[in-house]
Order: sequence, then C-alpha cells, then structure tokens
Amino acid sequence: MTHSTTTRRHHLATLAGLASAALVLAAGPARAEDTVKIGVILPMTGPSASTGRQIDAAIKLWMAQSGGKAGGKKVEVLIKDDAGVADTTRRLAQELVVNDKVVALAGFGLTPLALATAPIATQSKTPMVVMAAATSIITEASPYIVRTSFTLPQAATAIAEWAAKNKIKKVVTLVADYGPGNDAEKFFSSQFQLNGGTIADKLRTPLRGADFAPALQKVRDLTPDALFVFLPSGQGAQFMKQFAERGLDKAGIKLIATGDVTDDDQLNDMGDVALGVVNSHHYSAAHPSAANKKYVADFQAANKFRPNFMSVGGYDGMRVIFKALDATKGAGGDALLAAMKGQIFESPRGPVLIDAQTRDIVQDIYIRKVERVNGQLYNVEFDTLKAVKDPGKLK
Amino acid sequence: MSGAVDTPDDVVLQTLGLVKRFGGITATNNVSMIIRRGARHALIGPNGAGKTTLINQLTGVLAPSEGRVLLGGRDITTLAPHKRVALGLVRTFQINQLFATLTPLQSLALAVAGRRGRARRWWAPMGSDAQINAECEQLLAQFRLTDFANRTTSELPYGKRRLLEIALAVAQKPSVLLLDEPAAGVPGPERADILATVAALPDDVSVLLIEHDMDLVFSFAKTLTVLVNGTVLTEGTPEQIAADPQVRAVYLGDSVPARPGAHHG
Amino acid sequence: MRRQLKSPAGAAGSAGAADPGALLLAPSRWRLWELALWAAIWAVPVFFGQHAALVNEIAILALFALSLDLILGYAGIVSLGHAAFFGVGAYGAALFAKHVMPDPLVGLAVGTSLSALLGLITSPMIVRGTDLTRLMVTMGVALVLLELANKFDGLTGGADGLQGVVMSPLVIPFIGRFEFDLGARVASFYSLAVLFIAFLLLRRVVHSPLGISMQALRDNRLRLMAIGLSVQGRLVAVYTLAAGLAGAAGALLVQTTGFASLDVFEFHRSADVLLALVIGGAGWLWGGLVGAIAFKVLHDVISSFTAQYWTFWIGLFLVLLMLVGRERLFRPWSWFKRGQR
Amino acid sequence: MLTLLFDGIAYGMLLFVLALGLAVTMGLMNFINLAHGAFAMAGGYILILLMQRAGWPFLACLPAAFVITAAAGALLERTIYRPMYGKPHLDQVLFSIGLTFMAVASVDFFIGSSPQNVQLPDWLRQRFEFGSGPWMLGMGAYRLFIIATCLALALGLQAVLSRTRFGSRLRAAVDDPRVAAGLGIPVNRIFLLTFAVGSGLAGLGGALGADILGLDPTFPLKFMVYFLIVCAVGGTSSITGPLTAALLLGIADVMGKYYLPKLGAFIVYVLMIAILLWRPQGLFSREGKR
Repeated sequence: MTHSTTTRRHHLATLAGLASAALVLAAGPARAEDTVKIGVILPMTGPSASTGRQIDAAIKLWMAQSGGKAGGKKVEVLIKDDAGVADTTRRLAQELVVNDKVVALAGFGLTPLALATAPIATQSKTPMVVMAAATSIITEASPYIVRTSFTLPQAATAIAEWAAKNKIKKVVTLVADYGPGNDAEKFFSSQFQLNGGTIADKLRTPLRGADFAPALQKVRDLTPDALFVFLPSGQGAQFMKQFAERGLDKAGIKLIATGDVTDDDQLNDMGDVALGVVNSHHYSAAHPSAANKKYVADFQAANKFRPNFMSVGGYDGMRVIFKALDATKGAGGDALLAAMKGQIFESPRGPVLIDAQTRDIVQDIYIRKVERVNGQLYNVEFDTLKAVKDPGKLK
Repeated sequence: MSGAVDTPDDVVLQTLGLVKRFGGITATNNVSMIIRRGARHALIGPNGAGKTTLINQLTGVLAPSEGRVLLGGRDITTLAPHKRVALGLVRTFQINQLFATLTPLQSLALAVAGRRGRARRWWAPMGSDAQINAECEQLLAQFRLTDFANRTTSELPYGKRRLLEIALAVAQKPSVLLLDEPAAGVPGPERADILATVAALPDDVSVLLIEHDMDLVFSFAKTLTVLVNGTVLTEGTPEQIAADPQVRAVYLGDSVPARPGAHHG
Repeated sequence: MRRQLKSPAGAAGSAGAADPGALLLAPSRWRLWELALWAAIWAVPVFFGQHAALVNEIAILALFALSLDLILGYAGIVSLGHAAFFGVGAYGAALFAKHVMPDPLVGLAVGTSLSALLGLITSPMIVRGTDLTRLMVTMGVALVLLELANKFDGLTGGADGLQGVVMSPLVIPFIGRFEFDLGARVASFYSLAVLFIAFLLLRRVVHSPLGISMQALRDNRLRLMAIGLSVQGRLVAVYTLAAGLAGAAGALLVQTTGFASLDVFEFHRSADVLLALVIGGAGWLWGGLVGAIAFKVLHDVISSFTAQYWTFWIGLFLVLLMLVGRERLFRPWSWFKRGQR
Repeated sequence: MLTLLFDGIAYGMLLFVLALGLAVTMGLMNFINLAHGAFAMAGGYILILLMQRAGWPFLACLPAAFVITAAAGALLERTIYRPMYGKPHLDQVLFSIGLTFMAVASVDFFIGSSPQNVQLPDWLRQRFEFGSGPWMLGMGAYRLFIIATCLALALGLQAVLSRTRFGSRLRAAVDDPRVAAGLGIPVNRIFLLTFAVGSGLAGLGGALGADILGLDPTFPLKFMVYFLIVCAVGGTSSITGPLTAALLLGIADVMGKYYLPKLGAFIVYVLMIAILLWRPQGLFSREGKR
C-alpha cells in the first residue's frame, strides 16, 4: 500500500499548491488612484474567436491612438476570454465589477453572453457597452446597456426595402437558427411583405451547420426571385460557394444578404462567387471617408488582417467610453452612463448617434455590392439609408 | 419438469446423458455421472478431454445439446447461472476471477453480505455488521488469508489469490462445490496451503474437483471419474483407477501439463 | 479513500492482528487531512470574498465531477454525455423558478429529481454493450437533449438562453434568510453547502456494502454474478444517483447565475468535467474536488496570461498524463481493465 | 429528389473515407482514437496551404495531403500511440481528446481561427442537370468527383483486403490480434501501416471535404461525432459496414434537413441511439466482437 500513501501525500501537495495559487489570486494587483479600469470580455477562443480577435485589435488601436488617457486619468483595459460560454462571461463580469472595480464593462461577442451579464450591470450600476452582439432585445435587458455595434433589424429592414424597390417580388429567407437569425428573418419578412413582396418560405440552418446543400436545393425548387441570407460571419464563404455550385445564380435567383455574409474579414478569400452579391450593413472597409481611410490604414499597419464591422464596433465602443470618461472626469456609474447617452460623432463607418432613449446606436445603413477594387474584393456602397434607428424598438 | 427419474436421496448432483456439440466436434459425449452428498469426487482426464466444457454445462455457462442436469433431484438444465448459485451449486474458476482493487477481507465480506441478503445496504458502512465480521474472520483463518486480509487483491501472491478464489466460493455455503483446477500454476510451498484447505472443507459440502495435480487428486478424492474425448472412460476408487491399465495408457502416461490455464477456453 | 485500507491503527500492529470489523470500518473513518481540507475549503469564501464567484463555479464543477466519479471511478462506466443530466437539472430548476416558484431549495429538489428520473430512464442503455457503445449512447443522449432544447425555444429560449431566472432569498429554517448578492458570497456558500452534503452522502454510500459491491462490479462482473449479486440492479441504482447529483449541480448553476443557456448540454461540458475528474483522479471521492479546483484555478491563471491557448496546455497535460501514466503523475489506474488477467 | 439522393451519397462517401481509418484502428487494436478528426483537418489545411501559399494545382494537392498526413500518422503511431494500446478505453479517449485539443489550438495559433476556402478549378465548378420536376437530377461536378474518388478508394481497399496477402493478414489481425500474433503475423507492423493509411485517408477526406464541410480549427470536434457514429453503427469488422453506415448517415442527414429542417440533426442522433441499443456491436458486425 506504500504507493497509495505516497499518492495521498501527492494529493496533499497538489492541494497545498492550489491553495497558495488561490492566495496569489487573492492578493490581486495593487490599484493606483489615478487610473480607471475598463473590463472587456470577449470570445478569444471557441467558434466565435474571430470576433474577439477583431475587437481586441481595434481596442489596442484605439489605446495607441488615444494615448490611453481619459478624463485626466490613465485608462487600464482588462481583456478577459469567455470562450463564448455564457456563465463564464457572467462570472468574469462579476469579478471585474466586484474585484477590479471597473467603471465600465465592454465586449460581448454573442447575444446570450450579453443577456447573461445584463443583471450584473443593472445591480452594480455599471455601464455595459455591447460591441458586437446584434439581437435587438439586448439593450432592453438592462438600463445600463449601450450598444455600439448594430442591430440585425437595422440591416435586414434596409435590404428588404431595397429589394422591394428593385422589382424583387418573391423571396425565400435562409437564416442561421439562433437569436440574431430569428431577428433577421422576422424583420426582413415583415418589412418585405409590408412593401408588397411575398415570402415563399422561411428556412433555418443549424448554427454550426456546414453543408447547405439541402437548404439550397429547397430554395432552388421554390424558384424565388431572390434568396435573403443571414449567417454568422465566417459561414458566408462556404455558403456562397455552394450557392454557385448548385447553380442557383444560373437559375436566375439573386442573392441578397446582411453584411455579415460578406464579412470584410473573409471577403477576399471568398473568390469570384461573392462578386455582385447585394447586401446591407453599417460598415465597409471600403467606406469612402477620410476617417475610414485612416482607420483602415492604421489598423492594417498593426494587424495582418482587414478590419470588419466587429472591429469598428469595438473601436467606437472605446471612443464612447473615453469621451464619457472625459466628461465625468473619470467618474463611473450613472454619471458615466448619462455621458454616453446622446453622443454624436464621426465614426469610420460614418455619422453615428447613441440614442438617449434606447441607448442603441443610430447610424446610416449602406446598400453595397461586392466588387473587385484594384485586385481585392470589397463591399462597395451604392445606396444609403440615413440615420436608421433600430426597427426592433419602434413597436 | 422436475426429477422425473428416481434418484437415491443422497445424490446431490447428477447428469443424465449430457451431450455438447460444437459444430462437428462432440466435446461432451453422453456423460452421466453422480455426485453423492459429502462426496470427494475428482474429474480427471488429459488436456482437451472436455472437463471445463462439462463444468460449464453444470454451472449453466453453456447449454447442453442433449441430456439433463439435476441438482438435488431438481432439473436445472435450463436454469440461469446465478440462480444455480442460489440453489447451492457454486464453482471456482480455473482462471482467477477476483475483485482486483478490493482486499480479500472486503471481497469475502461482500460475498457473505450477499448471501445474507445485505449487499444492498447503502447507509451502514461495511464492517458494522458483527455477524458478517465474525464469518469473515473465520473464513480468513480457514483459508490462511488472515495476514493478507488487508492487502489489495491484485498485490497478493498467486497462491493466496487462488485461496481467495476458493474462499469466495465457500463463503456461499454451497451444497455442491465445483473446484476447477484449484492448484493450477501454484508454486510448491503455497500448494501445500491449497491441499490442506481443500482437504479441510466441511463434510456436508459435496466437492467435485477437476485437477491435473495427481498428488492433490489422490490425496483428496474418494471417487475418480476419468474423462477422455468427452466420454467417461471409467469411474472408481483411487486404487482402482491407479490400477486400471486403460487409464495408465491414455492418461497417467502423459506428463502433467507444465502451465495449466494456458489451455481450455 | 478506498485504497488506504490500512488505518493508522492497522498500520501500527500487523494487519492480521486487527479484527475484521475494525479493518472494514477503517476506510470509512474520517482522517485528519480530510477534515483539514474541508476547513480550508470553507475558509476560502470567508477570507477571499472577492473570489466567491470562482469558488461558486468550482463548487458546482466539483459536485458535477463527484457525480461522474460515482459512475466512472466507482462503477467503471465511461460517459461522454454527462452534461445531459447537468442540463436537465439546469433547465428544470430554471423553468420551475420562472413559472412555479422562485424558492432555491425547492427548485434544487426539482432539478435533482428530474435528472435522477432521466438517469433512471436511460440507465438500461448503459447496461449493455462495449465502452465504445456507451460513449456513443451517452454522448447521443446529451446531443438529443441539446437539439430538443434548441427546438423548443418557446420554452427554453433557444440559442438566446433562458433569461431572468430570479431566485427568492435562500431561507433555511432556524438559520436565516440570505439574499443572493452581487459578490456571489451567498451563492458560493450555498453551492459549497450542497457539495458538502453530497460529499457526506457519497462517503456513506461508497463505504457501505452497496458501494463495495459497485467497485466489485467494476473489477469483475463475472464474479459478482458468481456470488449471486445482480449487476443490472446495481448499474441502474448508481446511474440514477449520479444523474441526480449532476442535476443538482446544473440546478445550482442556474440558481446562482440567474439564467440557463443551451451551453449546459454542450459536449465541452461533458469533456470538461471528465478532464477535471481525471486531473483529480477517479476512484476516490476527493478526486472530483481536487480536480475541479485544479481545473478552474489553472484555467483562470493560464487563460489570464496565455490568452487563447489554454486548450493547448490542457491537451498537452492530458497527453502527458496518459503517456506517463498516473503511477508517476497521480495515482494507479489499474482498475479500468475488466478484471485482472 | 434524385438530386438530394445524389448529395446524400456524396456526403456519405466523404464521411466513409474520413471515418474508415478510425474504423480500422478500432477493429484492429480496439483503440478509440478521437484525434482522427485532427488528421482530417491536417489534410484540409495542407491542401489549403499548398494551393494558396505554394500555388499547387488542386489535383496535385490531394495526394500530397494523403502522403503527408499518412507520414504524420506513422510517426505519431510509432512515438506516442503505441504505448496507449491495451490501455483502458477511457485513457485512450482522454489521450486522443488531448491530442485533438492540441491540434485545434496549434492550427488556431499558426493559421488563425477564420474558416478557410478552397478555390476549386473551374472544371469542378460546373453542374450537370437531367430531367425536370421531382425527378430532376442535378449533379455538381465536384460532388461527382468526390463520389468517383471515394468509390475508387473503397473498391481499391476492398481489393487489397480480399486479394493481397497483406489483406488476409490484416483481416486475421482484426479478427483476433493475439491469435494472429501467435500465427507469426507481425501485428505491430501491420498496424503501423494500417494506421498510416487510415490517417492518410482521413487527410485525403479532409482535403476533399474542405470545400463541402467547411474548414476551421474546430473541425475535429465538429465532426468527431459523425465519424464515431459511422464506426459505432457500421461496426469495425469490415469495409462494407462503415460504407453502408456512412451512406445511410449521409442520405438521412441530407433528406432530414430538406424535408424536416425543424428537426435538424435530431433524427441522426436518435437513429444512432436506437441502432446501438438494438445492435450494441453495430449493424454490420458479427455478434460478440469487441
């Protein structure tokens, strides 16, 4: 039995080690008076890691440009990885608020992650800036939530209007089967039908789904004028390839989508299949403005990849927080929230406003077409809907 | 259908014309034998004579192609193995079947508790039942495991594991005990323990011993049955068997196998 | 711990001399280090309140691992779908709190019994077949439940998760009334208490004749039948009990975080708890606890500096653990082979 | 209708090639290798890298994917897999999960987490169509290509197994490694070879499937279940077993998503459980085999 006694000792040793580890954690970092902390929670691992990567890069860019100072204080950004697991997000938020005394929470890659954290923001009166998640309801989950990304209804209704105006009569919708997907489906169809179009069928594909063959075959058999698609950024390339491979384009079915499908991050790898896809979104790396040109240039100087709509959400989120901190001289809580509401500024994406009532972002939505610009694929904007509020809020 | 045949009431286990065929081969060929109460009966035969096949039919691991098995006059030919155990027909295994991570004491305690219908208790810790403890103590002593009571079974010397194998069977208080090569592969000194404990089995237990070890067989058995190619060659007292020219020819001639357990299923 | 049979007393005199009763009881005796450890564990949320949330998560994972240990470490049933029970407990408790009553203790009971029921129903599936089929069937059950939860989004909130699970204060007769606070202090004590009770319960069970017979079953089914004990009955019993505990863990998660998401059914839940248990070492009750602590603390520490490559390190650790073997890294693991040959 | 059948077959064939190596590993060494998907992923990324970075033609990349992953498989088998044989299944599972995690994290680190796309040559992008209405059959050239390739592979392997000496030895070893070793068959060498080929096939499958299944670092975890289903349902004692299982799975999946999209993968899992309960050894394997 000697070995088992030794193993018992071993376990005791392990525990001792863990205990001391806990102590180290407990000690925590010393907090200086002239710094304010911002807690950012992002999915750096797992299926939606690309979201985290983009926003992370954007935040670093902002910190570099702004010199990391706001309201006369040094700003410290704590970035945590929740791997896209909701209860981790919530716990991290809890710790950031309780232990690190952050003045604001930010990040939130997916809807459930944001919703799970909302109660923390409410309880602790900590402003919570949603930089990515795009389901309409999020901002209603807590009076302390401010959104700098976009809402799917904004994009979906925009493309619906455009479609109806451009003699598309019969549409099939195909969305990923989760919160944002449902939003996109709901708001596209209602808007499209409002403008006199007909929805032939509403298809859903599993969120992790990879083979779109069955769905596409069904679309083909339904022979609509156009297919409206929403997929989480990343699946777009896959989808469009199969769209072409199945000969839907030749069958005269137009492909219209929200900008997630032609995500700047991967657009270039999609190849010619993406050419001519009409879609609606709030940001394109090709947005023709000085602010954006500078943004893209600086961003690509620091990273190997092109900024996408996620990054701009993060970038603007930081701006909103910093400007608010300037106003409150670094104070947090309700004051900070108040200072965030109603901010108007020129974002790389164009002019934006943080609506004081809904705390949601009001922005121009662009209708774009994928084109080849000096060798690279870009979403080139050719039509604009000015100052679009979140249709989800106009009930 | 139970005991249609008339059996003298001192017969505890009986087979009637057992036949077992595997495809073309007949492993057991019309075997009829009788085990009497308190018997010290040995079943011997060269390798592949079908001894283990026969045991498996007695214990219900294999279903015979023909014939019947009677336990105390009751027909158990189709009875499930664990039900036969309940009726007192218990076996030891040629290859140890032990609880590797338990101690001999725990294993025996479990066996006893099982027999006493207390193995389903989930609150009182094992060892809180005085009767079980007493019985375990007695079994440990009987099988010379007392000093090893608290070792992990997998760490016991082979001989001790062999003893535990038998002890677990005896803990069932069997009426008929089938010992399948109890001394198989046990080195010299420890073998003595086995011989002694087997010899010391209570008289009311009828024992059928399958063994290659001639010392064990002749020191132990009052009756011997010789099995050759699945057929009963002859049956009789050790003296008769030792004297039987046929047996000498087919069996005693050939050497005691080096490593029992290497052959048979 | 089962293997440390030699009690201090037994170790002193020759084991043979001691009487069977004492030897058999020895493993069920509390040892000093066990008490010390529990004291230490309770101390953490008291003195390091800022880590209450982490403590809460650890306690929940530990309870989950404890339940897996019961079927894996003790009864030797491999499972890659233990999240099924975790999830049922979670959604059960969440829906109960939302639609029936917000009392935590009642909700806990409901979640536990629901998952226990599921365990009872699915237990026949793990009685037959090989390890591979068990892996597949357990995984399959979890996946099916995941799909179901996703389909019935009217009830479960689908991929958005089930929000707004508000618990009423924890009311314990004669002790008091505790409001779940932001710092998760109450939550951590609540979860720890449930874990502690479960630990005490299992400690009784594994040292009882039933518990011993479970280990016997893991070691050698053939012999267990040969001494006239039923294998099926035991498998069903242990599987149901384990399922119930997993459900309790799920319920705790929902009650202390205030929401349930499909994530509770995901494969990585089943994998994580398996890893935690393996780190701690299956087959002794402390395995789940030690594992859970190690797993969570390591995850917290590692992912805090080497941001996204935590999965690499845990993977490397597993590979080494399996190659080098527990003999040298943790403890022997001989008992997953069917019987000893 | 026919088109769906066609798609299902293509999908199934792909799964077959992907899972075959796993089936053989299980049958031969009773080793549960959850890291099999990692080899498939490796194949996919080799294809991508060779095509995009090195500019190789598509057709040249496929054999490359096979060879490189096969070599990697052989290397790993020799170094770290062999000690795991005969270890308890749980250890094998954990070991291979660990490997998978490492593979996933490494790819994420070196290549990035964003999904990769294959630029198929144009001749694989066309589409052939016959008939009309419900009996209309539309075939994507690429899926046709996949079916052809996989069919060829299946037949080839069948031939190798049934005709050659290696085949007979392999079958003997699969039936009972101990006996085979007793008969002087070099089980270890056979296994090394089989493992390598199995990994190679996975790599090839990954390369072929990159376009249809999509390719990102989570590939091994995403498809592990499907591979396991093929093996568990198809049994591991023959080629026809996994083949049939893979085809069933592929067709069931596609049909299910077309006619009952609401149910999604649900059907597949329920079917699997039902089959496993009915035949724990898998549909097409002799009883009693472990």
